Amino acid sequence: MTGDPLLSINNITKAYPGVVANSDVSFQIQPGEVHALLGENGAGKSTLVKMIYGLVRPDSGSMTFRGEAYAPPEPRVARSTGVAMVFQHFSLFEALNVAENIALGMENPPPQRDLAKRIREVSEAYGLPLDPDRLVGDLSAGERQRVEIIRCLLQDPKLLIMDEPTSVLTPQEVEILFHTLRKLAAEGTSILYISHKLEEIRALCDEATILRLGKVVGNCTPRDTSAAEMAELMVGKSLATPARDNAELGEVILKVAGLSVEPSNPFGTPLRHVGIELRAGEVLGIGGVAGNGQDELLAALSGEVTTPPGTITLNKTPIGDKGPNERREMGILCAPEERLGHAAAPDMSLVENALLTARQRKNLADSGFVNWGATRAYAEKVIADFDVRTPGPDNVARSLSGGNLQKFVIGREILQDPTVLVVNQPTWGVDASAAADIRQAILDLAQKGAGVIVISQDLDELLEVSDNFAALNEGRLSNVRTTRDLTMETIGLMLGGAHDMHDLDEEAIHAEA
Amino acid sequence: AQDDPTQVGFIYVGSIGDLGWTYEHDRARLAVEEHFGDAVETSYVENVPEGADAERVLTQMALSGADLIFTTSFGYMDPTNAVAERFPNVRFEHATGYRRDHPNVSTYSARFYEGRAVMGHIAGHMTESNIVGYIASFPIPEVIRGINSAFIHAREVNPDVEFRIVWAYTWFDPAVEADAAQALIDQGADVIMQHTDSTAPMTVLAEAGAFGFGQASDMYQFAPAPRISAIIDDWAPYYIARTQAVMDGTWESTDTWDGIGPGMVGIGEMTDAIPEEVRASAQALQAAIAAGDYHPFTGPLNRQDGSAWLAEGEVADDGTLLGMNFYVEGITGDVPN
Amino acid sequence: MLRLEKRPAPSRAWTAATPVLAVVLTMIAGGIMFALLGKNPFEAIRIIFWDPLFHESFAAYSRPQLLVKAGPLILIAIGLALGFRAGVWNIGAEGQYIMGAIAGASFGLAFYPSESPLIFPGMIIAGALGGWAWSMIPAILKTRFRTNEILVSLLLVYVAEKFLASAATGFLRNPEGHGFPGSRNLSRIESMNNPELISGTGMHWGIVAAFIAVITAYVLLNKHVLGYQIKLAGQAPRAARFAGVNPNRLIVLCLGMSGALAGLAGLFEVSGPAGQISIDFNVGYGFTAIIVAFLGRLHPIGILLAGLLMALTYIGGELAQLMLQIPAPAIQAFQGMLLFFLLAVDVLSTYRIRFKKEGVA
Amino acid sequence: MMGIDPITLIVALITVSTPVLLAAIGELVVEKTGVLNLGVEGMMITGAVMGFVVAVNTGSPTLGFLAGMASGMALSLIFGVLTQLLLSNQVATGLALTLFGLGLSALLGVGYPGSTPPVVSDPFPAAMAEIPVIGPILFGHSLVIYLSVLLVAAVWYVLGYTKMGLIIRAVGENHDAAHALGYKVIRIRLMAIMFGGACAGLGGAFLSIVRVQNWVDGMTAGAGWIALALVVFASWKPWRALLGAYLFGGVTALQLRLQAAGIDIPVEILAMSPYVITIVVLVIMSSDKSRTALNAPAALGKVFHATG
Ligand SMILES: Nc1ncnc2c1ncn2[C@@H]1O[C@H](COP(=O)(O)OP(=O)(O)OP(=O)(O)O)[C@@H](O)[C@H]1O
Ligand SMILES: Nc1ncnc2c1ncn2[C@@H]1O[C@H](COP(=O)(O)OP(=O)(O)OP(=O)(O)O)[C@@H](O)[C@H]1O
Ligand SMILES: [Mg+2]
Ligand SMILES: [Mg+2]
Repeated sequence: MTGDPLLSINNITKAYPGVVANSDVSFQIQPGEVHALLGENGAGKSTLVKMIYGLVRPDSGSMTFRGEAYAPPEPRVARSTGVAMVFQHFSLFEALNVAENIALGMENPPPQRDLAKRIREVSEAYGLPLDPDRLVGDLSAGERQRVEIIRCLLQDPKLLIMDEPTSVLTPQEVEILFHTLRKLAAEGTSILYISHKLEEIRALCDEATILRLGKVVGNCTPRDTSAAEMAELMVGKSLATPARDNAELGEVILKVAGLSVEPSNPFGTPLRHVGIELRAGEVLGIGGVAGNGQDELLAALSGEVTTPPGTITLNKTPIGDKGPNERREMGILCAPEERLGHAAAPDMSLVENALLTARQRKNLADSGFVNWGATRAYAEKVIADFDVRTPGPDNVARSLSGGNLQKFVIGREILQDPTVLVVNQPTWGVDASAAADIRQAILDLAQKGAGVIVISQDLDELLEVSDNFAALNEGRLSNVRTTRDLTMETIGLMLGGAHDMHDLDEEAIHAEA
Repeated sequence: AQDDPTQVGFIYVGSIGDLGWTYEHDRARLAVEEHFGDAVETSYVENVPEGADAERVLTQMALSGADLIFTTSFGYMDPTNAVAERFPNVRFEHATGYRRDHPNVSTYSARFYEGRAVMGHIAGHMTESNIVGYIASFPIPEVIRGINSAFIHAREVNPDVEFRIVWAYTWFDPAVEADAAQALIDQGADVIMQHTDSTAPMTVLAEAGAFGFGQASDMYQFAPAPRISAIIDDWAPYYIARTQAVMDGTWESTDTWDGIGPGMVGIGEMTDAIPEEVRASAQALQAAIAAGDYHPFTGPLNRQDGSAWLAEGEVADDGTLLGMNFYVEGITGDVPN
Repeated sequence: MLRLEKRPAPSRAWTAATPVLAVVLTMIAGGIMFALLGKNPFEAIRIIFWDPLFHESFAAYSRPQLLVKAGPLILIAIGLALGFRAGVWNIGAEGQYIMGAIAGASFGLAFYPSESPLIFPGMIIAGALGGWAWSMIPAILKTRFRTNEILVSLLLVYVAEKFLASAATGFLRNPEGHGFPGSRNLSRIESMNNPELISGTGMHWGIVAAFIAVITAYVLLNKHVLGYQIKLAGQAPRAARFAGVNPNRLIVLCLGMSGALAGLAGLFEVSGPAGQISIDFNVGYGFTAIIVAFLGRLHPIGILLAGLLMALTYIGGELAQLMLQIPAPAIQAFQGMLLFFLLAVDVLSTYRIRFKKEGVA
Repeated sequence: MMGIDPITLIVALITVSTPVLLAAIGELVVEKTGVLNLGVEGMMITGAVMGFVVAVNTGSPTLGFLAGMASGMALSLIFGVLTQLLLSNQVATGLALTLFGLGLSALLGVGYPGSTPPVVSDPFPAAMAEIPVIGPILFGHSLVIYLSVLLVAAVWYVLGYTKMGLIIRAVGENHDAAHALGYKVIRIRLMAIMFGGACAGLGGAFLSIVRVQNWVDGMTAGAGWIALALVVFASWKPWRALLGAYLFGGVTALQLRLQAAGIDIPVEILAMSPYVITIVVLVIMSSDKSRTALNAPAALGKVFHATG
């Protein structure tokens, strides 16, 4: 590359106790360039961008921005220099409205009324419609991300950092986002883009820097590199695509009929007349944008929310009124989306977290007294069988990286031999190799005759693992379709709410894309 | 050994800065120190809750070598007797109680109702609205006795007088007492008597231009008005006498219930805000009581329900007075419970 | 610059060392305060921390008194800690303590002058039920109407205090008490007495109950599913629901347990050390127990030690008043300092202090 | 109601409520930043004693009020340092602060009980207070009472309509996100804690200098706890805190008047009524299924420790 780089990073090192998050990292970003940062979970991507944004200070090394020494002591300085960032974990305030959330991320926000007007203008201009007066808690994940992005755009950034922005978006939303980003890049804004979705990177990015264990291990031009090659660079070995023998589907084991649920929290979505028939050996994929009832569906299936008995039947036994533990005994196991705080207790050890769901089926308690020996043994088995990288079962859940905790959660359920497994977002934010492992484990389980429901927003994932597919939209479930007949576009429409494929308007599809 | 100073201990239920009950006992303790000089050493523990804590503190006091211990709250009655049993060589003086289970326990109390008779007399004269407010603490005989005594002598000089009573359910809570005073004033009272210990009502009275009386201590800082006189606890003479008795080896278990005469109940200076002739008649009443010529509960007196209590010229016996739980005729409202 | 760095796991060494460090720091700060008040600081510190345990003429008496004073604190704090662990904030133990005492005493006195040996056991049950019932008010309001339990339990303390005054001057008043407020002295009635079990040890049934509570809570929290669920609900409510814990049941259970234990403490106190229901029967055990619970890190053994330490400062503080004429408020401020230091140095067990140069950048 | 004059009742309830209201409005701001300081009682009583001592010695009530605020603030700083810098548990630290404040205040106030503070002059001429009905209600109070209402309005305005208020709410809602956006969570919380301390101290000083005009040990007698209860009662809304304080003060003042008027309701029931009525109103409010819960600061009482 020629010309002066916008940002150059020179020999940055940052160590945390026990781990060097970034070691001697150097690379450059040109004006108007979309630059990808790749690496496994824990490779040091987030740490690096937090240093650029002034949230974390490097131990050594230096940065220059537009040729000048750049060492932001706090985000304020970074923002006024022209750096904006969309965080991996949203930095939003649920109880505040959109305009307030945006004002909080600006140096000198205009008065609320003017701000609301500007939000409308900018969001229209970039095709990201947003109502400034809505509470963020009421927004879907995609809309929340718009808030983050608009917050950045209102400041005319020179460099926009995006840490895993697409993990919660539908294909349409990803398309819209990419459209926006390309427009920005064309206007001269540089973008530093982190994602585990390699195809996206290929579609969007001009350059890529690859990190492994905190070190730069390579560069590539994504357009000219295959996803497999990039994955190999990241992991240091080649990845196998999950697969299974084509299996015969068995009897219907789980039947959901006329399931309607009112949400328990003010920000929830009600479920409306959901019906599902799941057969032994089947993987049913349920797609949909976050916030369309996924959490509620999982809660209704897990027993966290109870419904009239007949709405859910397992092997012809009505179970709608049964609690989570009774259902576990009967063979329905679940893995919720939120790893920390829902599927696992953050400050409890893996041993204690093993007890969380495995008490009944693994007989970990005797007349109320916990058999800690057996519980530990089970936790160790999950760790070993699912290649969970952690120093040992006594480490707290919080100390694991997202991917590893996800493997633990999935493993904890799968090793209990469920009749039915329901997983929500099994690979959210998980790196490519761990994601492949998790998908393979799901397929293996189905192969053994269990029914699996995979709820996900990642359509590639659903297409890869599921036999049948349905879309969840505003609490309603579409008809079930066989996966192999589906194209990305038809799925996109199902997600958008066009339940009946015959009503499909070809023009609209192209207009959307 | 003989030369060792006599050790006198005091246990207080409140803090010595409360300017009320405990403060007056501590003033008397200081008077003992003053009076005897090096011959006596005193010590005290304040803010001791009644019950188990009191028993422990008393034991520690006894263990530390006290010769005489004053336990200055009614709630110390059982702990005092319990500890007295274990330390027969230590003398105990319990204020306001009635149990003397052991020969080393005495009880003492003051006939505050004598003072209240005088205050009631003044109040009856002073009120123009004919409404006298009364801030009462808890519905116990001591307080009810005071209400009755004050009422009888107010009615005596002013047949139209009415008493309005507010039960504060506290001995000492300045904010509540001030609110109660304000409430009474808002209800038309222009003279207020209090049987709670803080000076807070005085401030309210000052603002409202109403009159009141010092309670427990003189509250002279509010004279000449709103404080027009006071009932003062004066324990010093008794404490000095009892300490002397221990030193002389003449101490015996006794039951003392003293009033204006022996000086245990003091009447604070009547200020010029009281008309001359009222002052004179009040002082005459005080003198008569002090001399033993007049008993504030002298018949004819009826109970609140109209039934006869004391016949003409009959004087209430101490037993009835000690357990008094009824109003006399003319007071409206019920004694709580 | 000083920085705090979270330890991967709490340091056991520091967990043991911090209380000692805190006590030393308190001695220094408190010593300065005593010196300012014109008292000999060394003597004051010795009297507070040493004499109750080792003084030749006091120790034999005050050592068992430590148990008497700590007993109710520990009993209440154990119950509170279970709730706090589950995220159920009962700060009205004082009220439950009062109601337990009133219920227990009422039960016993209702049978006066019967000498049946069943009366005292019946009083124990009545005491626990009294505290339990009072704690059910915030529990039901919370589960039914989502009313904040902190607020309700706190306000109910004041209601209980008024009720106590009314009981002492009304329906429980000793008919032979010459009209004075206060009930009969239960500890002087054979069938209602909570006796000292081994003479000279201070060991009454309340202390026994406190030890049983410590052990039970320890087993519950470490070995039992219920204890696991309590911890889970406190740390991650959603995960607890996922694990099949019914939050409303847990609220009722935790408030009920803490209420019953506070009620028990009240009953044992009224039938033993305090002896009777009186207007000022409650002396703040319910509030002090909250501090004890936290000082003990919500851990049963920690609570046991914290309760004893609190008791030591009370008894030592009384001795300091008695022997050095240190005013009671100074002792109270001294206790406050001790708590501050205990809380402040706790940081060392979960965090490491790092000296760092200002960021290089 | 027989014989109860509504005007004097209203005047009384305003005075009765003001110390609690001041403390509550300060605590409200503290809690809005996500910090739970249970030490209100300790700060109030320290403010009461220092305010009184300074007012008596200087003869200036204004200096007294300032001293009350300063001492409340100083005490709150102990809490701030412990909880924000040393990450101690907020509940326990707050309780310890109360214990410490009660002891300290009694020490500082030795020799002052019985002293008379200087008279606080009212801002409006006495003639205005004599206007029938509205006169005593609107014009008959000391300056601090008007200040307390102004403070409620100011807090309402700042929290709801300014950037500073937005930041305060954000910090209390999600401290990690606020930190990620570059806000100094700890600094903001320390400021709020000190503001809360100043308000509690002022409330205490008002109690000793104006309402009771006296200093005695333990004179706040639980007012700090009522202030804490009011914040929750108000579901963290300033005007509701005012309403709650006046309601509580109103029932307190009313029950005394009912007794004084000789109304035939058992005294114990009347004495319990302010607490019971507060609970009942609270139940009615919280069973309303609207989103009042949203107003509760989500990070309340949680420990914040920035990594990195
Ligand atoms: N605040 C912290 N304290 C201690 N260690 C940390 C901290 N933040 C990150 N680390 C460690 O630094 C390393 C890099 O973390 P980082 O968050 O940068 O990874 P990442 O590449 O963003 O991973 P992911 O793909 O999961 O987001 C990890 O080993 C992590 O454990
Ligand atoms: N305070 C901390 N101390 C130690 N490790 C930390 C700390 N904060 C974060 N980490 C580690 O940093 C790593 C990355 O954290 P990060 O916040 O980027 O999310 P993550 O756990 O990787 O989740 P996700 O899978 O959603 O990306 C994790 O391995 C986590 O263990
Ligand atoms: Mg990351
Ligand atoms: Mg991550």
